[in-house]
Amino acid sequence: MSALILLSVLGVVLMFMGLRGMRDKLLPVAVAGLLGALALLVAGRGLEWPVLTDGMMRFDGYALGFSRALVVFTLLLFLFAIDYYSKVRENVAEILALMIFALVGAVVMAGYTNLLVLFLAVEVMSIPLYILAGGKRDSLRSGEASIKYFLQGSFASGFFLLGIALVYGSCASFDLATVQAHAAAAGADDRLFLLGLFFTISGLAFKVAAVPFHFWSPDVYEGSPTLITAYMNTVVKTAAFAAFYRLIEHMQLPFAVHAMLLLMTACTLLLGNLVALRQTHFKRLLAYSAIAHTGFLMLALLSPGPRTPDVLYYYLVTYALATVGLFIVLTITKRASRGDEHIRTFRGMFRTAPWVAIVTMLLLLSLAGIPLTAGFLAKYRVFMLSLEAGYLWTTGLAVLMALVGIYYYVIVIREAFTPQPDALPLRVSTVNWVLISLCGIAVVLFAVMPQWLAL
Amino acid sequence: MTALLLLLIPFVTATLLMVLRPTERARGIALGSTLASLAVALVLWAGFPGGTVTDLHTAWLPSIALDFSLGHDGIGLLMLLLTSVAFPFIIGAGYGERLRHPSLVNALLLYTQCFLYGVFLAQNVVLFYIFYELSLIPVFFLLLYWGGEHRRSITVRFFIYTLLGGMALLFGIVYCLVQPGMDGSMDALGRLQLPVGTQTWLFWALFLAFAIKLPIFPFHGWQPDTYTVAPMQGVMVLAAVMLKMGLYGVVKVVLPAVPDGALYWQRTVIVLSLVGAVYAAIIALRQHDLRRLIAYSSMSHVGVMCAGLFAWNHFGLTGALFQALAHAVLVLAMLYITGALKERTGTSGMGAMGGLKLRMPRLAVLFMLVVMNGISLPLFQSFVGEWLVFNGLWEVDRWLTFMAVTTIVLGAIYMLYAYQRVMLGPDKWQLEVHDAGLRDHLVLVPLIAITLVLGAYPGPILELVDGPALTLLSLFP
Amino acid sequence: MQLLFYILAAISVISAVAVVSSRSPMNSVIALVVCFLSIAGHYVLLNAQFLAMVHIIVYTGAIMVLFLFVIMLLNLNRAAEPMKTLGTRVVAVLAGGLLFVTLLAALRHGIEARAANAYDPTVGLVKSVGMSLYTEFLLPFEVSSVLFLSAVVGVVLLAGKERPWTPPTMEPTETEGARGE
Amino acid sequence: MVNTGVLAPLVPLLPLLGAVVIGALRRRMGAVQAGALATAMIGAGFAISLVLFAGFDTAAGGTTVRLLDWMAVTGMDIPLALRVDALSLTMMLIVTGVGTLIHLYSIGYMHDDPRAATFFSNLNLFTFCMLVLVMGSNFLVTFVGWEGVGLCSYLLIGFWYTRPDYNYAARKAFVMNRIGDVGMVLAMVLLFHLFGTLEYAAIMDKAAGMRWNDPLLVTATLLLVLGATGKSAQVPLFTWLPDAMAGPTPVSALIHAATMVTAGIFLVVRGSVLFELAPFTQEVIVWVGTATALLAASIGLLQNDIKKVLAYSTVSQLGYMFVALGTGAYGAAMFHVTTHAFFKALLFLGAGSVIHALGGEQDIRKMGGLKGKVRTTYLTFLAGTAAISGLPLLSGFFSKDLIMAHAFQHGPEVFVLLLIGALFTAFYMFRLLFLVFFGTYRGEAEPHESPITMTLPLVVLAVLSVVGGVLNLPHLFGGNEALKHYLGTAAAGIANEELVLSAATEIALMAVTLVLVALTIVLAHARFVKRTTLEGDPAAMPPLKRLVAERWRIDELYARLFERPYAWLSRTLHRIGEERVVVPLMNGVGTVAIRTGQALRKLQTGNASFHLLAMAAGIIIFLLITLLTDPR
Amino acid sequence: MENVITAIRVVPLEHYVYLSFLLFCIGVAGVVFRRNTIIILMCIELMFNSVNLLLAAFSAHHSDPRGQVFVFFIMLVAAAEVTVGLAILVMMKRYANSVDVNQLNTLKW
Repeated sequence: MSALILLSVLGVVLMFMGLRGMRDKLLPVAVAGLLGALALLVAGRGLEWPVLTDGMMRFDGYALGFSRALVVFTLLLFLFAIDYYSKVRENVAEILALMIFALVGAVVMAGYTNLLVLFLAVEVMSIPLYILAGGKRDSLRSGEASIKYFLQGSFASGFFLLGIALVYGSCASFDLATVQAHAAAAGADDRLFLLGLFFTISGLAFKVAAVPFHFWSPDVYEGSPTLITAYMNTVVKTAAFAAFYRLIEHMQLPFAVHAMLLLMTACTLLLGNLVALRQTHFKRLLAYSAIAHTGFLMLALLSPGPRTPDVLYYYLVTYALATVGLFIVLTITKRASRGDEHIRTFRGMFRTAPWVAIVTMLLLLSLAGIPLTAGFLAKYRVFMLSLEAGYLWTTGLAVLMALVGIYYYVIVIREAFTPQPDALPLRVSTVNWVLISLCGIAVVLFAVMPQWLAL
Repeated sequence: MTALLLLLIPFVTATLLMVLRPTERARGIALGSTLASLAVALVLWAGFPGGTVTDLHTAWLPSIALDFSLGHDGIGLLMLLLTSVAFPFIIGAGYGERLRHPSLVNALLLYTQCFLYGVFLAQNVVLFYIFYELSLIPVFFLLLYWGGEHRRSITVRFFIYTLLGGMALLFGIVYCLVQPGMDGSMDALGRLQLPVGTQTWLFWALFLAFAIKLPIFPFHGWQPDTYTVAPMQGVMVLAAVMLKMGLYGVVKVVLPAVPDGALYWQRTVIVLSLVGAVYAAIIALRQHDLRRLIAYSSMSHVGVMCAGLFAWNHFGLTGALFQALAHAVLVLAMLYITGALKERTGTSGMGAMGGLKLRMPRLAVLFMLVVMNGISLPLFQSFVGEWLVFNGLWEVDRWLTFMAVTTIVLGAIYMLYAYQRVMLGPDKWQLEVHDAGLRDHLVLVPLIAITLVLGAYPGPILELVDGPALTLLSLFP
Repeated sequence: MQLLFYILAAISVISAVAVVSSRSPMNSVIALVVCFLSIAGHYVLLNAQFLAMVHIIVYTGAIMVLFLFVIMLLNLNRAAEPMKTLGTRVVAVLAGGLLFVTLLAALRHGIEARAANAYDPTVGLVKSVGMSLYTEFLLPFEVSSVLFLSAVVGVVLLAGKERPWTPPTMEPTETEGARGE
Repeated sequence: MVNTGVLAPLVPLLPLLGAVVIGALRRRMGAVQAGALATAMIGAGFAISLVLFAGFDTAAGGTTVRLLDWMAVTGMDIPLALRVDALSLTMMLIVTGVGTLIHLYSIGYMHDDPRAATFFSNLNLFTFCMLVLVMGSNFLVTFVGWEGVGLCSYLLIGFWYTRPDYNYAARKAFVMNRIGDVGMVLAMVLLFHLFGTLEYAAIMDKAAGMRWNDPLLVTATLLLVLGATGKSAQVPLFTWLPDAMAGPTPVSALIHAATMVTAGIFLVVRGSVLFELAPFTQEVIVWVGTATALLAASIGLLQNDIKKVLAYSTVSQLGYMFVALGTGAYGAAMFHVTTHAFFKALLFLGAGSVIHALGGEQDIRKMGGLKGKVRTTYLTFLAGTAAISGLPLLSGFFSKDLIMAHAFQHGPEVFVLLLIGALFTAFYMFRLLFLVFFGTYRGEAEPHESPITMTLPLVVLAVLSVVGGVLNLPHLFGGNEALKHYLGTAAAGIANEELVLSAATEIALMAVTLVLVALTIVLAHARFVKRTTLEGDPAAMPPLKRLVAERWRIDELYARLFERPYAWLSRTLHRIGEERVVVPLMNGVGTVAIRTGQALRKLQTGNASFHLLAMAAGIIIFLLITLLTDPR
Repeated sequence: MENVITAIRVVPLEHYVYLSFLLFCIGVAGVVFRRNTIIILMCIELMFNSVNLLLAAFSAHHSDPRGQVFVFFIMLVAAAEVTVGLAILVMMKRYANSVDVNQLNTLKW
């Protein structure tokens, strides 16, 4: 809780610093604040304030682990922002403040125990993002991303609310435990509850961009500023999954909802991977691949067991690390090619910047799930979970789709390692170099020592 | 701990090569490393007491059935020896085909070697899988960077197609691992005893990877193109060693885990293998590129080996495993000669050759000796394996044996035709080429010596596989 | 009493349809105001006086005014929107209708939610809602402050300083992206 | 007592050593050095064989010398082992004896060839393989030699490798042999599963327990026959042998006359126990042999290439041996093998001498009247011709008549057919003799007599051809069939054979044969000496004659039936199998995925309204699915 | 007052639920149907309000104030969302000179 308050205050402070025009001190302060929050989370100080949190939130190990991860992601992205915003002076404070506010929402999402809090947290996280997506003020595409995100997000919120309302109608409570107990007691017979659960889950499925609620994600990913795309792909996704799993963790899902979710998983896997096959725009490729990874994560989500949170956590963290690194690489090539975001700009990278190319390869291999990268272990554990749960066909599909996934990642690797005589000279700032190296090493390190990434 | 050395020597050398990039001495260093590995492997062989030797066992991630446990039995040792023997020659071939960035090439080759050792040493299924997939990556880059025409699409196609099997294998392995009582060790696979219905479908999940890797008809689509495009050393790795991973996988994973499934599909697989063997042998006749010819010939040989494995009896198993070594030696020599010819004529297309014996009598003799092994004349290594396989197949079905035996005719047809097109006939092109030199002799003579020695006295190798094969058969319901 | 409910319901539905179907945004806003007022009536019927008040203040008072304001500001009152084709309209009505029918069908066996508590007429009063809000739901209340803060910052960021019109930066066209390899 | 364990391996190993040494030093060795070394090696082998022969105790039956473990896995123990018994000793003596002579001859014949050393290396290698073949103690070791001689014949036929047609002939020979080998391999596999061993001695013991006419045994023997057909150039796998005349003449003599082609005969004799139990197979052998004998002899009538005539004659004679095998007359077959080795080697070497004399000319239409110019060659060639035609008291007379007698005993129709074959033989052999040595010289090159290294072997062989009959002199002529009894100690089948014809019948048969042969010779004399008739272009001949002159068009038939369809199959399989099935199968999955992706991609229209609609539609669809799957 | 109180008992819960559903679906149809962004925003508000009504009805049914508290929060969120939405709208109008959602389709496929 203290971390949450620290973060909120940090956001306000950043805002005021922006008003005061203290542009140069913004990032140091923000990083310091985040480190402070992380320290509080790690130390476990003031986790729960009974007056505030009783019945609303609980900072159990699950919430704590995810909160730490979320803060770390934000921290990495802020470090990335040092370079990303090095030439920009206007509105940086607002953008950073909004990111912090969204982080507050995300942290709450990881620890809620009440549907009301969940709804509020989702909105607290989403509303800043609607704005951030349009953060590039003079870019039409950024604006388009913003409005698409907003419209679809609000629309989905409507369904989400309907769902919570129906659940409330059925069990007269917003309390997660009560709802879960109700699911076990009367879930199968209660149509009202069934509908409520369906719509609630739809709302969350929108946040994780599962088919058919994925339409926003490619457009928004592509149009948003890269930093924000990375933010969505890491913090938002992680928080959404944390919340999602928290909702159904102890819930005995009605058979129909369960079947629907499996179908949704299958569709997500199919669509995300197959469409990504034809993408040449790197951000869009990552957007579709994000949908694809949503599919794998949902497969894990649907396989309840003592290890599921661990697997989810591991998957999300390693996935986020890989994508952060790749987004940084993207900005590097984008700059060198004056705004081109297609994978063709990767060509010749091995010649001009071998280390970047190798790290890119590691990150992509991790996303693809090739052994000795964390991505492999993540997928492996997901498959293990889902087969333990007995989803033979869905797992089979997932495995097949993992293969499709390998194809489009490998295409990118191929580009990076194809010699190009007039390859663009890449300039890599020190911070970015350190960051991508960190990501690259991390995905290998966590593959060898996955126990370091346990909840 | 000696086994760990096998992993470490190539790995460390490769990393050093990557970092230090010594252009001139890269080949020499790599060669030294592979020879050191060979020495280690020979030490392992000398000290091999039989049974299964556990070299190293470290709990790594017991929660997901992943242990770092290394070991070997006779079959594993055979594969280790095969790898160790093959790699010095593969590196040596690099002196002929001088690729750019020799340090990188050799580093990639050594990484491959390391991962291959891993595959053959792994005593944990997941570890096996990890190494199995990893071994593909250096080869991918080798093809991508140093391949010939159309390498970009062909490389990716090869990679994806191989991984199609890999993913199926992953699925199958995970399915096995979530069964109660599985601790992830290779031995435990043999104790699974899944229901027959499950085994029938699980078989394909496990087998597909190896079927593609080997490759078995009709999963061989990737092979001819890849062999044509890849740099010679890459093809050598693929054909001589990586292909054997397929056989090893069948023996170590498929047969123990799903014996009933294997039995259920036995006919299908044998028929596919043999149809492929005959089919490839027929097609090989019309190939105009030596490498494509080798691709089909390799497929033809592999078809017989795979049929031997699935004969699921002692002769078939030992024959197929012996043949694995024989085939490695054969294909190394064939490819080396192709490389030597390409070095001299600038192509591996047979249309641009002919009458070369006039110019290169020594190479012609060496080639002839290799061809003799290729058409499995007795007293050459290939014959031993094939004879055993034929005997194994006989116990399954006589007509299948007949099919397998026809390959000795078809093999002779295309092999001799190829030899004629390359070496014999009038000196059409008047190429100014030099005859086989010291390097060529250093590579080819030992290879031929191995085939002859083991062809006349296969005892030491057969001894290695005899015991494990019996153990494997005892799993048979 | 029941009659009152049905009258209000009819008003709500008719005005809601008007919101959707009217061509001028201004008419939509007015219809929406009517709709919200009828909903406030429902709240009164449901004995939720506090809610009714807040509803009127927030929605009719603030939100709708905001809408009007923006419409005036941007001069959107023309019915500039090209109507969609018949097909789209049919699809849209079908979508809404189908959803409704599905929802009704789902509940065709009636609603079995048993009342959780004994009837208490004071539930909807300010005191009871306030107690709940400031004790049990203190955290969300605090968190909503962050929500508003971010909304404020967002508005500043998006629509803040009016700057001279600059054409969008030249970014690579998307046609490239559509092409496969 | 001689130490068989040491000496026996030396016999094949010495030629092997010679082959390796000469091969390795082939560029530093001249024809004479290489030839001398090669001859010395094989001569030493002959000497050792003689020692072994002398020290061989027939009562012991035979000695097995185990050299190495070979196919040694649980359940199978097939060693590399040699067996010294009467049969192998006989063959060893023939191989090394005739081989020595041919080697010696080659020194002269190959004198001018720059690749003489390679030739001698190959020749030595061949001898090694042949010795392994005859000395192998089990089928598989025999198979080593079996394949080895096939390979060597490939190498030697294609010796002049710049000629594509020679290479073709070489390949054809090898592939045809290989077709036979399929049968051989299958037979060995079958026998192994039948008996659990491939050792001749053990099989001989175990076969006693087999049922008569056991279908498996019949199959195995038929497969062995298939192998033998390939190696011994029987119908239908005989076409390679005439084409194999592309090689240097000594090779033709060694491989295609004296030794290699008799391997099939040898194999059947080795397995005689099995064949005795499979009468169906024996019947097949008889008819295959008869057909071969007749067919080849008929073709021989109209051939103009001196070596081709001899080649068809070889095929024909092999047919006789086959008939002998089929009738159970293994001793007779072996006897004919021996005598045939003498006179056919003699004839080939003589032909070689003629060719050598004429500077490479092989067409008999361009020869004639050579008897004065190459006197030794003429005389020896005459001896060979007389022997093969079966003129009385020459070696061929005894061996062939023995076969004919057995054939008569088997069935008069076989006898009649063989008799026709014998007449054909006499006719074409004398036609050859007359056309080459009589009349007037029709060529251009200046003929000269060959050097002593070439004529010496001719003389030795001529002597042997003349007196070879004493080896197995029948009772009728006061002999005791020594060879047969000697061989009987090695192969049980031989011991069983017995001619039960009365002496009168035997004499009658001989008389008929002799009279007819004499008449044939007179006819030949009339046609080719008094009035030299030369065969012209086959196209101008009457149909049947043309068919015979064109070798019954069997080559064309085979080309049409097998070679061309096979090439077509190869092309078609590649075009259809690879390009239409396998590659599309592999790419198809990917293409389907990419197409689907492309289609799904169109869903993302970028139109916000559409996205909202799609979301709503998605919700409705999933809601419906949920409700429909809900059990209630 | 009494009359009002009894009304809750008189009108069955189902009717409130159906009414909210109907309003919700009209809102959904509107969102799908209209292209004018500002009207889409209004339709979304309509959806929110139908949920509010539903919650209020349930709250009354269960005699539980928490449902009404939720409504209160929904209003807050709706207010914030409308603010942001209108700001985005203004921005859109400024750059694209239109409020037609379908004018924005540079991002696709």
